[in-house]
Amino acid sequence: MLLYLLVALLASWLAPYDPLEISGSPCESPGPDHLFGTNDFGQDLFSMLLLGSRATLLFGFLGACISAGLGTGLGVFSGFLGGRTDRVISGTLDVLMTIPQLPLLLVLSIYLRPGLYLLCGVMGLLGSLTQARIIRAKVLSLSTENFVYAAKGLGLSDFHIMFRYILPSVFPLTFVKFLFGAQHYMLLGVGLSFLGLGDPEIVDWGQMLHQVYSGGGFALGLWNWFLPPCFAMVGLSFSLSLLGYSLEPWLSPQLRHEKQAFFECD
Amino acid sequence: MVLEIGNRYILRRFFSGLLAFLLSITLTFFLLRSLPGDYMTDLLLEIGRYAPPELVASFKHEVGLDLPLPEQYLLYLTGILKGNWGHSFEYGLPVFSLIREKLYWTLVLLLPSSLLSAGLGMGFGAYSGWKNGSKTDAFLLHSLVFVGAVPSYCWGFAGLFIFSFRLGLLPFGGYVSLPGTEPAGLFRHALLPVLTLTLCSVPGIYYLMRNSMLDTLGEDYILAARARGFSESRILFQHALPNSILPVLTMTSLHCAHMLAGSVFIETIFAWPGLGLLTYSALETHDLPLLQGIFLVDTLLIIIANLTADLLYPLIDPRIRSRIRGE
Amino acid sequence: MELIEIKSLKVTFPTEAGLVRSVDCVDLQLGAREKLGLIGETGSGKSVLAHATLRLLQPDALCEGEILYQGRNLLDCTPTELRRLRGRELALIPQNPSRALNPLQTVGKQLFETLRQAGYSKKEAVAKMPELLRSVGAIDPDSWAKAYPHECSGGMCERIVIALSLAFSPSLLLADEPTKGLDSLNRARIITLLGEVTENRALLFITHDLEAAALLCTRLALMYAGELVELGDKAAVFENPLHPYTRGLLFALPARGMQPIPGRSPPLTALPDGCRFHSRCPEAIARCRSQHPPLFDTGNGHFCRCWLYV
Amino acid sequence: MLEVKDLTVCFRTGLSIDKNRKHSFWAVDRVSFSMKKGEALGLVGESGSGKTSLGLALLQLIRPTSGSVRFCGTELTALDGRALREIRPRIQPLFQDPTSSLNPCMRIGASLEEALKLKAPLSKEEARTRALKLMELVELEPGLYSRYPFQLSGGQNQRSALARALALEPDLLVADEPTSGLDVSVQAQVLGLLQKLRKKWGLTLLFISHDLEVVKKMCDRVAVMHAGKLVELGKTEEVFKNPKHPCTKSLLFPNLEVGPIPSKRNSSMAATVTPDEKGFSVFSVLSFLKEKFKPCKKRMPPEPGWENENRNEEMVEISREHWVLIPSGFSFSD
Repeated sequence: MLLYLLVALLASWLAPYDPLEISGSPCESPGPDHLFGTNDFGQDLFSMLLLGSRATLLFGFLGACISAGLGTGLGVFSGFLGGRTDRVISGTLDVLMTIPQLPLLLVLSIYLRPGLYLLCGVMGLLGSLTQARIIRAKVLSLSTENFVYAAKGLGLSDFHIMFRYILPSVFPLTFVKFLFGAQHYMLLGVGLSFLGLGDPEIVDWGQMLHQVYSGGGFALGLWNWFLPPCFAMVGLSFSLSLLGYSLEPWLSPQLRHEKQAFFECD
Repeated sequence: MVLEIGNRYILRRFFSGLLAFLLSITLTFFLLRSLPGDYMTDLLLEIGRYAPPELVASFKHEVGLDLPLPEQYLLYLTGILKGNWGHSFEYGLPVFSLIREKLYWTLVLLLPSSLLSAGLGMGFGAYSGWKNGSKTDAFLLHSLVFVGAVPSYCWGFAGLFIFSFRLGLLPFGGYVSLPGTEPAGLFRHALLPVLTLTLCSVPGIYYLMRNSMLDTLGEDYILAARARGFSESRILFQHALPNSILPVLTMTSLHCAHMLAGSVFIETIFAWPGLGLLTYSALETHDLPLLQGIFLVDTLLIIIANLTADLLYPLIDPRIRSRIRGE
Repeated sequence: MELIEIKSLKVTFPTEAGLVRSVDCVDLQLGAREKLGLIGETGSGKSVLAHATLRLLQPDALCEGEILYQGRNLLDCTPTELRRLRGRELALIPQNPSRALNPLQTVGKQLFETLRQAGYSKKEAVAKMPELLRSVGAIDPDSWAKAYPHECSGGMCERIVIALSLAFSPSLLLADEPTKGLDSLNRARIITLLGEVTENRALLFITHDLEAAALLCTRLALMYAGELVELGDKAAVFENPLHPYTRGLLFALPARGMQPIPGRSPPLTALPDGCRFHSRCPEAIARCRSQHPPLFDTGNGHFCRCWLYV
Repeated sequence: MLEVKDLTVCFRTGLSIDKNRKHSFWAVDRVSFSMKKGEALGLVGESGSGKTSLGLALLQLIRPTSGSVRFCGTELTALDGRALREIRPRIQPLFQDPTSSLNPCMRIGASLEEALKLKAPLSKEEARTRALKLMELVELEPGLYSRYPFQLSGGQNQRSALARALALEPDLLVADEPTSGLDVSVQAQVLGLLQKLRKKWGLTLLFISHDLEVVKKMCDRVAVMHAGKLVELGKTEEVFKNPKHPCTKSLLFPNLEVGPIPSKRNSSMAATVTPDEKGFSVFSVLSFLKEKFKPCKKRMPPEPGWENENRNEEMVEISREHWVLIPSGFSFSD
């Protein structure tokens, strides 16, 4: 994971060529000049790969940030305040959730193109619906816990309770969802630009795949063209999901406290 | 049984589904009309360049563009309910019939792969949870986490590369529906896309099922059943399995519905003549009416999947049933 | 011959914080039709003892010693043999009755399954069900059989769980805190019921409810920090408690003055040297701090683990 | 100091749109009582009799459906938002499950300091010393200051919860079965502490429990609840020595056999309250009372609007400060 971030940050120094510049002859095989060869325009694939990581990572984390942040906020508000606020918010969520995300994105992308980042925002917004639902369910079960009652009994303000009591308790959940969200959005972002919806000015892995597909690299079996972005993506997504899964036990306090509980009761 | 869950509950579910559908329709309507670069204006401008203004006006009148917005909306709404979903730019055909034809081919892919992935995911998940801590469990968990981390299009590429390109066992795709096509050909063409779709949705279901199984096994009634001397297989099938499937059910139906979205990538890669490929070509040609039609169909399918899960749930879980009755 | 004989049983769990010694060298005998009350605080290892007897502990638990049931060591039994013993001979009434029932099946279905498991034919099982439910105090067995567990109150679940454990007519009943969380009315009902159903069988009654144990049992065993500290006839223990812990527990009862025992029990990972109770004991002597006392026989089958009775 | 009048808490079971009474469940039904300063009132009843709901309604943690709660002259049910928040520190709850009543993400010390800062703005140092002082007061070792609630035992947590409540120097403490989850010896510790503090601080205590022995030990007066209603109220010794209402009797002498007649009113709640467990229902009580008490000559007309016959009941003072619920139209006869 760290490796990916590092690569993304240092991409401009590491890349031997400008990815948009034509630096060699078309469809060169891998060699010392061009580590992974070149594409049908003669652009250096290695540089494209390195620089592409930037857009992909940014896309994923931006989307996840929006969805986790907004979703948690909405979920906490809706779950904690209850009553009419909750009914309105959760009712709206229920209805909005049935709208399929990808087709909507596709429709919107025609309008918003080539604003991939705008799309990413929309995606985050849509993702926050699911997030809000999950958080809300958690907050609802938390709100009936004694400690929230006790906090109300102390005379603490609602906002104080939300920040000091509810938020820390849902934070692990939010964080793990954030990681999975990042993974999901990266794949989705790459997928979208694979479908040719990307910004032609920005290089990302999906675009590379798109070029492979439309440029005939696939039919020619030029593995050096499409395998690197595939592997890069798989590696990134795998590391993110491993991180997420390994943090998942951290989610349930029972698991965290199980060992402790042994001493308390038999 | 259905009567037992109460008509009110069913009605309410239907109502919320309908609401979502109406919302999608409204959304597409406003996208169509109000955003800059909207296609009607473009179209009219284009016509206006060649056609006399009277013709433009009559066209406007025909399509209903000279009416006030609410009436336009109403017209659009009734049009959609009547099956008049507009005409595709690219194909020049009514969107509705175009989609109907392609939907069939998409379902040919979707149905087997949803059944397969639900079955495999639940089966592996249940087994993995039941044998928690064993080597099989660890192997399944790690391999499926990996499988889940690889995006569908990568699997598509890999499948094509290995089986079609290198081994030459299976066709590259591009199934053409000819009358009298023999089932073997259909099978050969559909095999890879179905497998790829399945591969992508198994890990999600598997993981949910495994967690749910682990939770269930920690419950007291499993311990109590053991204390009563029930055999392990009986505990698994009578107690552990039904209880652990419950929370997975809703997610599975949603998962299957969302496979529809995933099929865009798969069908594109395998050149399968279904909705996904249609979407791709619509995207390339910016065929908006078609895209909106596809969007509506997708919404409808997801709503149906949701509804199925909602109606299935109370049939299985008595707790939900009595809560509904309480309402 | 004794029905069940536990010989120097040790149960340990490896955890990150160290080895948890839940049950440490416990010796117990229980004759047929004898009713023994096992009393101890939370964390004293009484439930672990019960689960160990049925071999229902998690796989990572280590059991040493012997549990002889009619001369047969349960710790050596194969899973199949154990399954045949569980329910049929040794029945457990688990803690938290409402969670010990499968939420997706009606009470009747679960009873039916259990009766079938006990060897009844389908017809017999159907016929036996109302009888069994009536025996645990159901006035309208049909409506009980149709109910789902979530529709039953705590007391009702407790009765159903008792009915389930009686389906096999076992010779030993292990009741794990059956009166926990019940109000006085239900508590009285359950105690009466347990008394009725164990008339012809042995009962190991695990509780921290001293009064309930006094009502039901003939002998009492007290556990503290994983080991037995006092064992004797009910009358002897109640009227002449030997161990300072037993005395403390009795005086902590609201009806007997509600005098607290200072301090808290030691963690099971780091048990102190000497007597495990010495830091809370008002009568501790120097020896208590350094030497671990054995279980002394003070006569008349009254045992006590305390240096005061050497 | 505390005056409760006709307090009713009504839960709507499910989210039904029509407010039909059939869908409602009276957890607390027209309960009236009052408490003097420094007094300890025990509230007893079976599980499901509405004790906890009453406690929560007093604290305004669930808003009562109707009735009034006057605390030191202030009508609590009329308060809202800020005003309610300002009066809340004066009434503090103590819950049944102590571990869950403390914020799991906050150390014990931080929880105490938070409460202290609510009373008056304090510097960090000051808050710490005050918190440690509080911990000393409830006999907690200072080493627990930086521990999390899940690292503590039930008894220690209950004492921390008590310390937090005391940090606000409340006038009234509502303790809802504070020891029912604890072992006998720990219960004795916590209750002994509570008694000591009550004497020292002159706390008023509403003690909710189903353990009669404990109530006998802790309280000056005792109130008995059944099916949401207050059925008997009086001095502890008086009620224990001379119980009048059948519910009280059955609580005191649980062997009393009473037929399981299903309660009509609770039939919509069949899911949670079953005929058998509800034991003798309101109807059997009524028939019992009809045998015991002779009808008055002058019968009160039934209140219009209430279909349930058992609503025509009122508290009658049968001897000094000893109130029993009997059907109106009946008089006490010996």
